[in-house]
Amino acid sequence: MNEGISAEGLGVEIDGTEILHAVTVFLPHRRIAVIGANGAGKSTFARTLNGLVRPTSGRVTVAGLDPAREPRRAREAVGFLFSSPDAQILMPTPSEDIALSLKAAGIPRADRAERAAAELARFGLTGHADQPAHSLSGGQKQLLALAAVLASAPRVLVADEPTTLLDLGNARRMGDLLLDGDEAGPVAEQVVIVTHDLELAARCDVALRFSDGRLAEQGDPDEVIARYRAEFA
Amino acid sequence: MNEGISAEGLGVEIDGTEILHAVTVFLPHRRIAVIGANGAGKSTFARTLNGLVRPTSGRVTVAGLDPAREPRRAREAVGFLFSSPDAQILMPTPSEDIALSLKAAGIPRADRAERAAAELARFGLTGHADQPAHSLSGGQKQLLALAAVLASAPRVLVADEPTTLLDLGNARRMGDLLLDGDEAGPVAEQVVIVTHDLELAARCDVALRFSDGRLAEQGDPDEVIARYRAEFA
Amino acid sequence: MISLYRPGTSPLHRLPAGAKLIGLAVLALAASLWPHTIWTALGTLVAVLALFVLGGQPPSVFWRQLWAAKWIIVLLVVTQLLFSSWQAAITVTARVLAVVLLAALVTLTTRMGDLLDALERALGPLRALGVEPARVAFVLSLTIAAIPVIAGLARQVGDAHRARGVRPGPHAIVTLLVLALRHADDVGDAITARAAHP
Amino acid sequence: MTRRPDPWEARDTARVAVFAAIIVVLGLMGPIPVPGLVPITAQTLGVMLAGTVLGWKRGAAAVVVVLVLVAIGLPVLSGGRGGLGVFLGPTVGYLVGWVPGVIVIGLIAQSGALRWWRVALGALVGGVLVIYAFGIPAQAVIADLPLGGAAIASAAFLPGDIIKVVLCTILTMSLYRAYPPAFPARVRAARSRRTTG
Ligand SMILES: Nc1ncnc2c1ncn2[C@@H]1O[C@H](COP(=O)(O)OP(=O)(O)OP(=O)(O)O)[C@@H](O)[C@H]1O
Ligand SMILES: Nc1ncnc2c1ncn2[C@@H]1O[C@H](COP(=O)(O)OP(=O)(O)OP(=O)(O)O)[C@@H](O)[C@H]1O
Ligand SMILES: O=C(O)CCCC[C@@H]1SC[C@@H]2NC(=O)N[C@@H]21
Ligand SMILES: [Mg+2]
Ligand SMILES: [Mg+2]
Repeated sequence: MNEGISAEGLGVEIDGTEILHAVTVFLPHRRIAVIGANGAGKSTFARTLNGLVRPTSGRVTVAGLDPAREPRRAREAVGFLFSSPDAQILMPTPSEDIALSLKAAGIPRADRAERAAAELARFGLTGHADQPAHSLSGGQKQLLALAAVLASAPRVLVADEPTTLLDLGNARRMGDLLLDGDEAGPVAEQVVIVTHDLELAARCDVALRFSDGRLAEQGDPDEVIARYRAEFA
Repeated sequence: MNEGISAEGLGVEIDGTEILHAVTVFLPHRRIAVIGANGAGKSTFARTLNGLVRPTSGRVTVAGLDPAREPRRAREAVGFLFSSPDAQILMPTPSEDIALSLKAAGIPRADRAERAAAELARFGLTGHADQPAHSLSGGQKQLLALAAVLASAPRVLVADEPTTLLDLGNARRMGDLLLDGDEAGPVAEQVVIVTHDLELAARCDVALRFSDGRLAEQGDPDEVIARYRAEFA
Repeated sequence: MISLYRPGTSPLHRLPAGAKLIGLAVLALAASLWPHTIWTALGTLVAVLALFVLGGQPPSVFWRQLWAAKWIIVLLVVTQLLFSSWQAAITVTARVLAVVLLAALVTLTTRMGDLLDALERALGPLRALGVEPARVAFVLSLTIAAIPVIAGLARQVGDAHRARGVRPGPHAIVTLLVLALRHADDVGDAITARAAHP
Repeated sequence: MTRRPDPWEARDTARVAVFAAIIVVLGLMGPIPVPGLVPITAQTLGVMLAGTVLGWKRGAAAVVVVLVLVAIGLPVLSGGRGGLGVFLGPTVGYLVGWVPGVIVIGLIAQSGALRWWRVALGALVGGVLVIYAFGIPAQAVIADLPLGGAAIASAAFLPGDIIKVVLCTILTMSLYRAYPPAFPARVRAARSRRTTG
């Protein structure tokens, strides 16, 4: 079963400024969009979900875990896709990069090569397994980053602006993967997508809108987005 | 008068691969959108306009100048805005950064401080003139980058994905500035915008679509965009 | 970043990395401590040339290695001529070159991974001092992956300068450092998020 | 705010790797051929910056990483050189001296609030004196020179290295103004205490 994501009076203060303030929300939905202005606190909220940022007040639970208390287990359960693929590709070649995730997930060394090959095949990267990762195209890099995150089979996937700099085709492909999965099924039980791409956000089951460190609104994506757009019309 | 941008059989080859192939186009329009898939050659085309990339065949002229022959003069006439604002901030504080552009434009030292202050005021950055430039928010950094480019009053402005990572409000503001200018008038005689943001592209006077290093299509933005979208529907 | 290793199947390629490293240490020490004359020094150089042949390296590779050592040659010859004699210049230069080229030959015939493994084994005793071999291997891979990214950032900074009509002087390094350190923080977060820190 | 004393986290590993990459990339900019035949590179400037920005521990780690990459055969030294040969040539002492050098730079430059004179002193003592203290004797032994002769030979590096000390000082202080988070919290705290209090 899906325990959902829940936050209770979640607050984050860094160097004396309050970045996130009293966020309370329960999200059993499968696909969650997070939208809002620059600096509204979207990324900070996303980062509390896998313990990259620790709440300074309140608490958050994801997949039945408290990331602040059990960061290691939370990171196994919650995969995180960053917007810049360059920073996420940690190893010189795609196959080594996937192998790194498998190692972190405790897969024995003997099985890693085969699993890595399968993972790369799933994202159409087989032909690029051993070429220098930096020579991949932007779209391929973003797919590799996703493959590396999914290699450890997280239950929840958090993606922070996953379609930035991607063209229509690549953005569509990334969006389809995140929201609908592929032949192998959905990518995770729950997917949280932080994005400025409102077309992508509209395809989720629920949308949260942050503003000035607060959760300003949540609900049906179309309505939340319409009101957000209206503010800037 | 506006001499327009023109390319004749423009080709670029790097390390033996052809990145841009026989682009011929004449653009007297004030606002020009460049769209197309990742790796299609959009940025490469944009970079030939101010001589950052030299054509290996054919030629291009901008504002009556050939950037390959007169790169210095072309760079004075053609401002370039990159997508990553961090890479464009060349000095520790906003006011020093603007002053650097003024210096490059040959403004005497005595006048620079005043001009820099005026330029910052134009973009609402007065309060941040002397704080560490990299502590500005994403939207403010992008505005600073634009202010630094405009400080030398270029005749043509080329912007490569200027609204990436910006929220709706900031993207709108940046788009309005680039396309319509502000009280001080339009930002330049001609504006070239390379973008994946098709709403932004739709607001231009003409759209070019690149594909595989070739100019695949040019014409009315709505039509060019509609056909581009149709391909991925 | 492409290693200087040149793939092949020569006897030297097949020798285990550890053996080559020990051999290099012994031969280098012997060649350095031997009281050379012009002729023994040149002879040592010729012997190393013979080893290049044994290692399946064409003459062009030998010349390229010599060319790479041009500063060393200049340095040695000039200083010896200044402080000693022309005979000493030849002897010392030949002796040092022989050792340098011998070491280069090990690099040319040994895979990076094998050298790394040998290094990891050598590092074993340092574990007591808190040096984790797995951590060392991780940071090395991380660096190899980061080099092209940082080179790309340097290109971006150079372009941004040129586009604004400013010559990218030493000051451009500040912008490069800012970009690189931000990148490092993102990499750090990605390591944490992927639970990849050994 | 209280901080645990210097925990080594993923971010530190990442900074070490990225700074090692910076040192490599500065070397790729190629040697600047100077009259007098000495290739002067920006690489030693990278070593100095590693000390002033990262501090002695992370700075030393970054330099060691570069040396290990050299040893396993990557062309990461200026002019695309690398491999074990470098460690048996007459400049090996300088190269090995980078490690104690960067440690001394870091210890001096970050011994208190960040000040230009601390940075300059650190770069001069660690980046020049210490590196030469290792480089000159090694050169004397390997190139069979009297110590004085090796010292005179190394003087060819001196003008370049003095310029690098000056640059390192300017760049470090500029970096602090542009991006304070580049420096460890301890250094920033010391600086803001001194400047505001
Ligand atoms: N480590 C930090 N130290 C200090 N301030 C921070 C830190 N991280 C975030 N902030 C600040 O907190 C605020 C919220 O940041 P956050 O990254 O969560 O915004 P966001 O909604 O993701 O914005 P964007 O759309 O630009 O990505 C911003 O004002 C930011 O400057
Ligand atoms: N300096 C270079 N060396 C080698 N290849 C290059 C270089 N610059 C660009 N390319 C290649 O040329 C092609 C076109 O690149 P370009 O950056 O112009 O594409 P783009 O249309 O701007 O793509 P995107 O939408 O991803 O920004 C790509 O395949 C790219 O890898
Ligand atoms: O072989 C190399 O590339 C590194 C050798 C060390 C160079 C030394 S470090 C001090 C001195 N200053 C320089 O610019 N080069 C030498
Ligand atoms: Mg964000
Ligand atoms: Mg582009």
